[in-house]
Amino acid sequence: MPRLTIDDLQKIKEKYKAEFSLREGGYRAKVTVHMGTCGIAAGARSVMTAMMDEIANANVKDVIVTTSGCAGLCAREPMITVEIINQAPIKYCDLNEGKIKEIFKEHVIGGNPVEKYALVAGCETTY
Amino acid sequence: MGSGGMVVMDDNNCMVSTAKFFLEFTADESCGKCVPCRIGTRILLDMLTDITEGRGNEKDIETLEDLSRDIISASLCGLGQTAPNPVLTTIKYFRDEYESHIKDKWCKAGVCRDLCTFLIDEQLCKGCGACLRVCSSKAITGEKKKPHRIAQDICVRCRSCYETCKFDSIKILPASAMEGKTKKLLTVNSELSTKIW
Amino acid sequence: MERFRANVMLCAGTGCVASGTMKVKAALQDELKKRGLENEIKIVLTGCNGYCAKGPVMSVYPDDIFYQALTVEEIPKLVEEHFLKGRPCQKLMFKEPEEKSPVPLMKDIPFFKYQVLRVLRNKGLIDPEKIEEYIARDGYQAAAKALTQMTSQEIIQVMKNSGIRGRGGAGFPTGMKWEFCSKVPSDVKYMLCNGDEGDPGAFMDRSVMEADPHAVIEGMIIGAKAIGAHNGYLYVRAEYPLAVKRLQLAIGQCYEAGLLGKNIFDSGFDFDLEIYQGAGAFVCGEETALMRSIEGKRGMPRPRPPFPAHKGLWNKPSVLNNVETLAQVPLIILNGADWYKSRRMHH
Amino acid sequence: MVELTINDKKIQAAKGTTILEAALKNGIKIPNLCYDKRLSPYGACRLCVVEVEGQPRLFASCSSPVAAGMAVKTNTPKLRKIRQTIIELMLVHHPLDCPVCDKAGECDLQDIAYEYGKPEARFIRHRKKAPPDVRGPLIELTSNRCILCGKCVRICDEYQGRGALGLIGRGFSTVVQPAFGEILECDYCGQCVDTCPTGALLSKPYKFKARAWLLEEKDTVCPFCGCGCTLTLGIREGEILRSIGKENRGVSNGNLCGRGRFGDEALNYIADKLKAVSGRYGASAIGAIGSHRCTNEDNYALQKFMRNVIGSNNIDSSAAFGYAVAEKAWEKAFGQKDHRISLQSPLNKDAILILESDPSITHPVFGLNILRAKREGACLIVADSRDTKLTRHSSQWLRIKPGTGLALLNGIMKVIIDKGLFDREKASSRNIGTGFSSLELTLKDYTPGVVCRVTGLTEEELAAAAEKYAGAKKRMLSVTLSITENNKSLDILLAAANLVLLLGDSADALQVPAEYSNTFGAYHMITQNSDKGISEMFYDSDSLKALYIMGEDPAINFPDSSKIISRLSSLELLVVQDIALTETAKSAHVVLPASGWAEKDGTFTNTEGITQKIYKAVSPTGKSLPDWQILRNLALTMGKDLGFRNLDDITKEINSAFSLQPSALSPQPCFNPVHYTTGEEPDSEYPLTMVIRDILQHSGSMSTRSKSLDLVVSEALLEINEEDARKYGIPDQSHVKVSSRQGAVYLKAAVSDEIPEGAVFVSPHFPHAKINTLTRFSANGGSGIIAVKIESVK
Repeated sequence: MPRLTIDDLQKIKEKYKAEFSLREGGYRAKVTVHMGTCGIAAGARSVMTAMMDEIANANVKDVIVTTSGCAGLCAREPMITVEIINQAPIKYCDLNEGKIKEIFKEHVIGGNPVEKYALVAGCETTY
Repeated sequence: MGSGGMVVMDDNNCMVSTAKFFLEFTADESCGKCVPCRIGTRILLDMLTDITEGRGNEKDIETLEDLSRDIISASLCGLGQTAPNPVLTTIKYFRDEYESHIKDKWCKAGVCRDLCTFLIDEQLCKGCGACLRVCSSKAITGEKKKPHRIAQDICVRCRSCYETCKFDSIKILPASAMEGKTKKLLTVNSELSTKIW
Repeated sequence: MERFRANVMLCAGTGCVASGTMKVKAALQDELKKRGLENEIKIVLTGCNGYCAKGPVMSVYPDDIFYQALTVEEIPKLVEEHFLKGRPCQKLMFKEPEEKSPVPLMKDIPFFKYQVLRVLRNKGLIDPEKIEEYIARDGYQAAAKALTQMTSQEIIQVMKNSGIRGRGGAGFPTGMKWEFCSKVPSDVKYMLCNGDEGDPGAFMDRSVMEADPHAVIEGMIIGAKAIGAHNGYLYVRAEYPLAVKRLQLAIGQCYEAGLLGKNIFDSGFDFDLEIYQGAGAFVCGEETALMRSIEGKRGMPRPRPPFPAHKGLWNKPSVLNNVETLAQVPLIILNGADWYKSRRMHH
Repeated sequence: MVELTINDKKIQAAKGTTILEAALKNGIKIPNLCYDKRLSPYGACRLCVVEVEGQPRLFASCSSPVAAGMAVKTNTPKLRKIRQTIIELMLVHHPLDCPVCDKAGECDLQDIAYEYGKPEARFIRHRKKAPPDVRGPLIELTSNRCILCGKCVRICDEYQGRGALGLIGRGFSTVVQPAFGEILECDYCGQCVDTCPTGALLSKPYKFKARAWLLEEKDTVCPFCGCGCTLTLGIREGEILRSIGKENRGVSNGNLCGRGRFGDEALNYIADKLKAVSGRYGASAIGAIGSHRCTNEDNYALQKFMRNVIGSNNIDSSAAFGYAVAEKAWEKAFGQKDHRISLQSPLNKDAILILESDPSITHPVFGLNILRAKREGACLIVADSRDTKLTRHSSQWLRIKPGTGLALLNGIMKVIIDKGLFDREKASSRNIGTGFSSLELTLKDYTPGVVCRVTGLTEEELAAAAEKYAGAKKRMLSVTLSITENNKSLDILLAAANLVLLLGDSADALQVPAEYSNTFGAYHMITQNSDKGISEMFYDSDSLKALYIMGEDPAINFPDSSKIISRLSSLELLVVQDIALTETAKSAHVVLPASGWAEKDGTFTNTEGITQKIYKAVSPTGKSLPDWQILRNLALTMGKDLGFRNLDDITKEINSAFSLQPSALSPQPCFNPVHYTTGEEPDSEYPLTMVIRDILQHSGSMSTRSKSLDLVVSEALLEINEEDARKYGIPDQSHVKVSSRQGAVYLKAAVSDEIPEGAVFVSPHFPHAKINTLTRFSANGGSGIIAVKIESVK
């Protein structure tokens, strides 16, 4: 490691922001991928990977991805829940990678729920 | 202790033994430079040991307090100046425990092995066998659903049965309660039990 | 940069390590790899969480699920259920005695719930062996501020105003202690840290040194600047090998990053720091005995005066602060005296 | 200064002093056991705690500085109670073995316990039972009695800088022990013993000797070095049982070294032995040797010690081999005492005759004047077997065979008489004692032919020398004589005196310089009027049983080493008082270290009889003391006082006792005819003649201890003629074994053309060469020419 300047301290802090928003809970949005047996069978895994890729490509640091069990609507899997802090959570269903891109762009980043894919708003939060 | 830490204890702890524990530590850790700390803590420890082993006498509490105060005033550093605190505070708040150790030779918490006897109250014992299973020295005998008994000459007074019993049927009595009877398998009847309680 | 969706903060304090943290970690790594999750789930070893009785413990972020009493056998199931299926494993969660339902979140467990972490602000949140993680949590900001924007007098004034008192037990006002020493003219002074925690059953200093070594070092840098010392010793008992190791690593990282040594933050201020391991005498936690011990002599207290602020280590003006006291210093410098005062415990 | 009150008494104290110091200074007693004013505050015994008004805590007065306005109370009921408890605690484990403890009666712990202790003990515990550590030779450690005040450890480390003691262990099991628990490896200064407040550290020699209260205490000055520490001797029934340092007494203020503390052993031993020898054999069995290296005062003190304390008149110095011989000749020939030369005497002389000597080496400044006289026109005749600086500058070099100077002198006188080169009438008038006729008769046989055969000269050379010398107006004849040279003796001085008288010269025409800077003084202080001299003490009989040697090394410097060493080792007491451990000191029963000449004041008297003061130039090394002080203290130990307390006292006494002016004897010159006798003749077994001569760079065995002089000449050399070297197969710088009938030594050969054939020269100065192994003693001075053989050592 080279000698640090005061600016370097800020840069390091910035660089680790994503990691720490995970741990400290300082994130703005949380995407929960429902990974019950049904979800996995329906392709939840690739949906989650797509969401992770979107986040990484956009270099967004205040969005976290988490998983949960079956959301209780196996027929409509893969499903995700997007929670923007201080807004009602939105559940999306029948997802694929393309829809994820759109949801990420419009909802996660833009803050406007993508109504055409949405199942319901204001459902219970996950752990 | 020096750092102002806190230790939480309940009535399963004998306060004389607790004071003794801290004095063991300070007597061992005294650097040996100044007289009150080097010799005084050692004397305190010896006296506490005597009390927990049944050799206490009536003047001891007064002597402990007096010596403790002198050690605190005269010691060179914080070690000696605080080492007697456990003695003083346990005497202050749990004087009765000291008194029962000294006068009745009875450690009510059952910690001081020379000052207690564990007996099973036949009326409370359900014969569940829990105590029998935890007894490492196999001192407890008894048939299922019938009151169990503790063989006093085998019992090492480890307290395991006491902690295990869910029916409070195991009582801690002074060692003298069993004087002359230790060779026999004994139970205690509730009459005796209540009398002493 | 890799993105992980979850961080597993596995406790690597002395207690948990003794209970098997390292075996659990290996099992976790194996299992995550087996499930193809190794690039999604990150394992971080942390300092002590203060819950050694039920170790090894770990918490999973972002969910904040707290697991306790982990065993190698439980790991495959845990990985499958939690990390793959998103179903936290109830069996390994904390249960109140006499209660049946588990408490999944760390923040809901009564033991943790009411804790306001200041000294241990980074406990369980950072990897104590990585300086970057400390920096990411505002580490060395206070040192930067103290070294480049504040005079010694200003630092001391903040300390005095904050009302902080020594956390080693005697409770002497730290600001005053620094002020006494700063006023003694001398080319050589020493900034010392007392990590000789010897009380039976006391591990608060150990948990700071293990969980957040940089906080102590940063406190020492600030203190050194305040009193005008350019040399420091961290006196740590040899019975704390993990604390010694992490402090040693941290000091090495600081030297590499220029946070110790010459001309820190180009402020012109030099400070060298090394660890001195105590041989385990309780009395060496006493200020004057500790200094004699560093001098290589028999660790025995000596009468005061002279006070260490005038004649301490090698008869030079010295300040000795407790680990916990020093770990608070960066907070006070960053947040100000009033902030500290408003949150101060009543002594 | 700050003002405070102690027990309501107003007190001024310097800033920075401790409460205890301030109190003690003002006569207020505060009990303490770990305080020692020489050491930094320790604060361990806690007995000195005091109350300070307005302060809740007690202050350890030994470590708390005074402050203005402080109100201190030192003896409140609270404090008495605390002190009582502390003493009670100390006594829990301290064995109450006062009845068998040497400390009892002067034990600080005992005293304080008496004052503060209480009759009943609340705590009865096991006492410590460690056996005493008696392994060290002088100090015994009984840790059972130790109260761990740490004074011994600190005085050793902080004050003596030795650090031989340490505290080992922690808490209750702490003990004082020698480092690493091994045998006490220390300076044996005994400071720890004196500072110990209990009987934990005790002096082993004093153990069980006397109860403290039975001792009579007398202060004296320690004899062992220039510090002059105040010893407090503990005396019982006239016997010194111990010596200790007491605080606030004398210059040393309680500090002593091992010499002072345990050294009374040495003086006691000497005193006892001297008394025993004197009792059994009489005082005449005790002898003493003084030294030209010591001052007049030292030598005076020695003779006074011998004569007044021992009652023996057996005292001598190495002057016996040189200056004493000159003195004897002087008295015999001229009826005068106190022969002295004048360094200026060669100047303004017309003829100077030097016999087998090289004053330019032995007395360089005198030699320079001889050379100057030669330059200014004097005829310098040098008779010497060896090529020297003087022979090279001489007008005539008479290269005689070694040791034949006497024959030469007789030959010269014969020529003078035969040729009538003298005033017969005047010579004949000197008829007191042996007359001129007797001289004439003796010289009858010394015809030029005989003399030239003996000396190896030609008759012309002999005649020319005689004529030149006798023909001069002002003449001077000089011979040097010393313990170290073996080719001259009393006879040659008498012959020289005969020549002086024959030619009608006054006594000062004969110049025989004393050997060393204070040979003259030493002779006058010591040798005069003694009963047994060196010859009786060493060579003639076995009557001597005890010998006190001051500043001399007979085993090296006196002839016939093997005899000397056997005499020394047969003595019942040999005391050597010297500045270094000499060969002689190696056989001594007691060696007392004395200061060297630059380390003390005093006077030296030179060969001219001029007394000069010498001044202390450097501090004495280590534990040494001027010789006179050692003697004075020894006398005190033996219960006698030499009557002087300082150097001035002695100087005054010397001045009144001795007149260093020429004696009042009326001059009665007379001839003392002497025959030439051969020394040991070379024969087939010992074919070479060995001559011992001084060399310039050294002066006796002491100068060989000079590192710088040793850089110039560092080894005893055997100088040998080139021809002889070839003949005996001795390469230059090779090692040779030199044997005489007395013994053999090994030397390094130096092939030289300065040396005549048939002779070898050695210098006597190197102790390790042990030249005197080869020599014999001759009562006439010198050891005589000896025959030696040399062998090459491969």
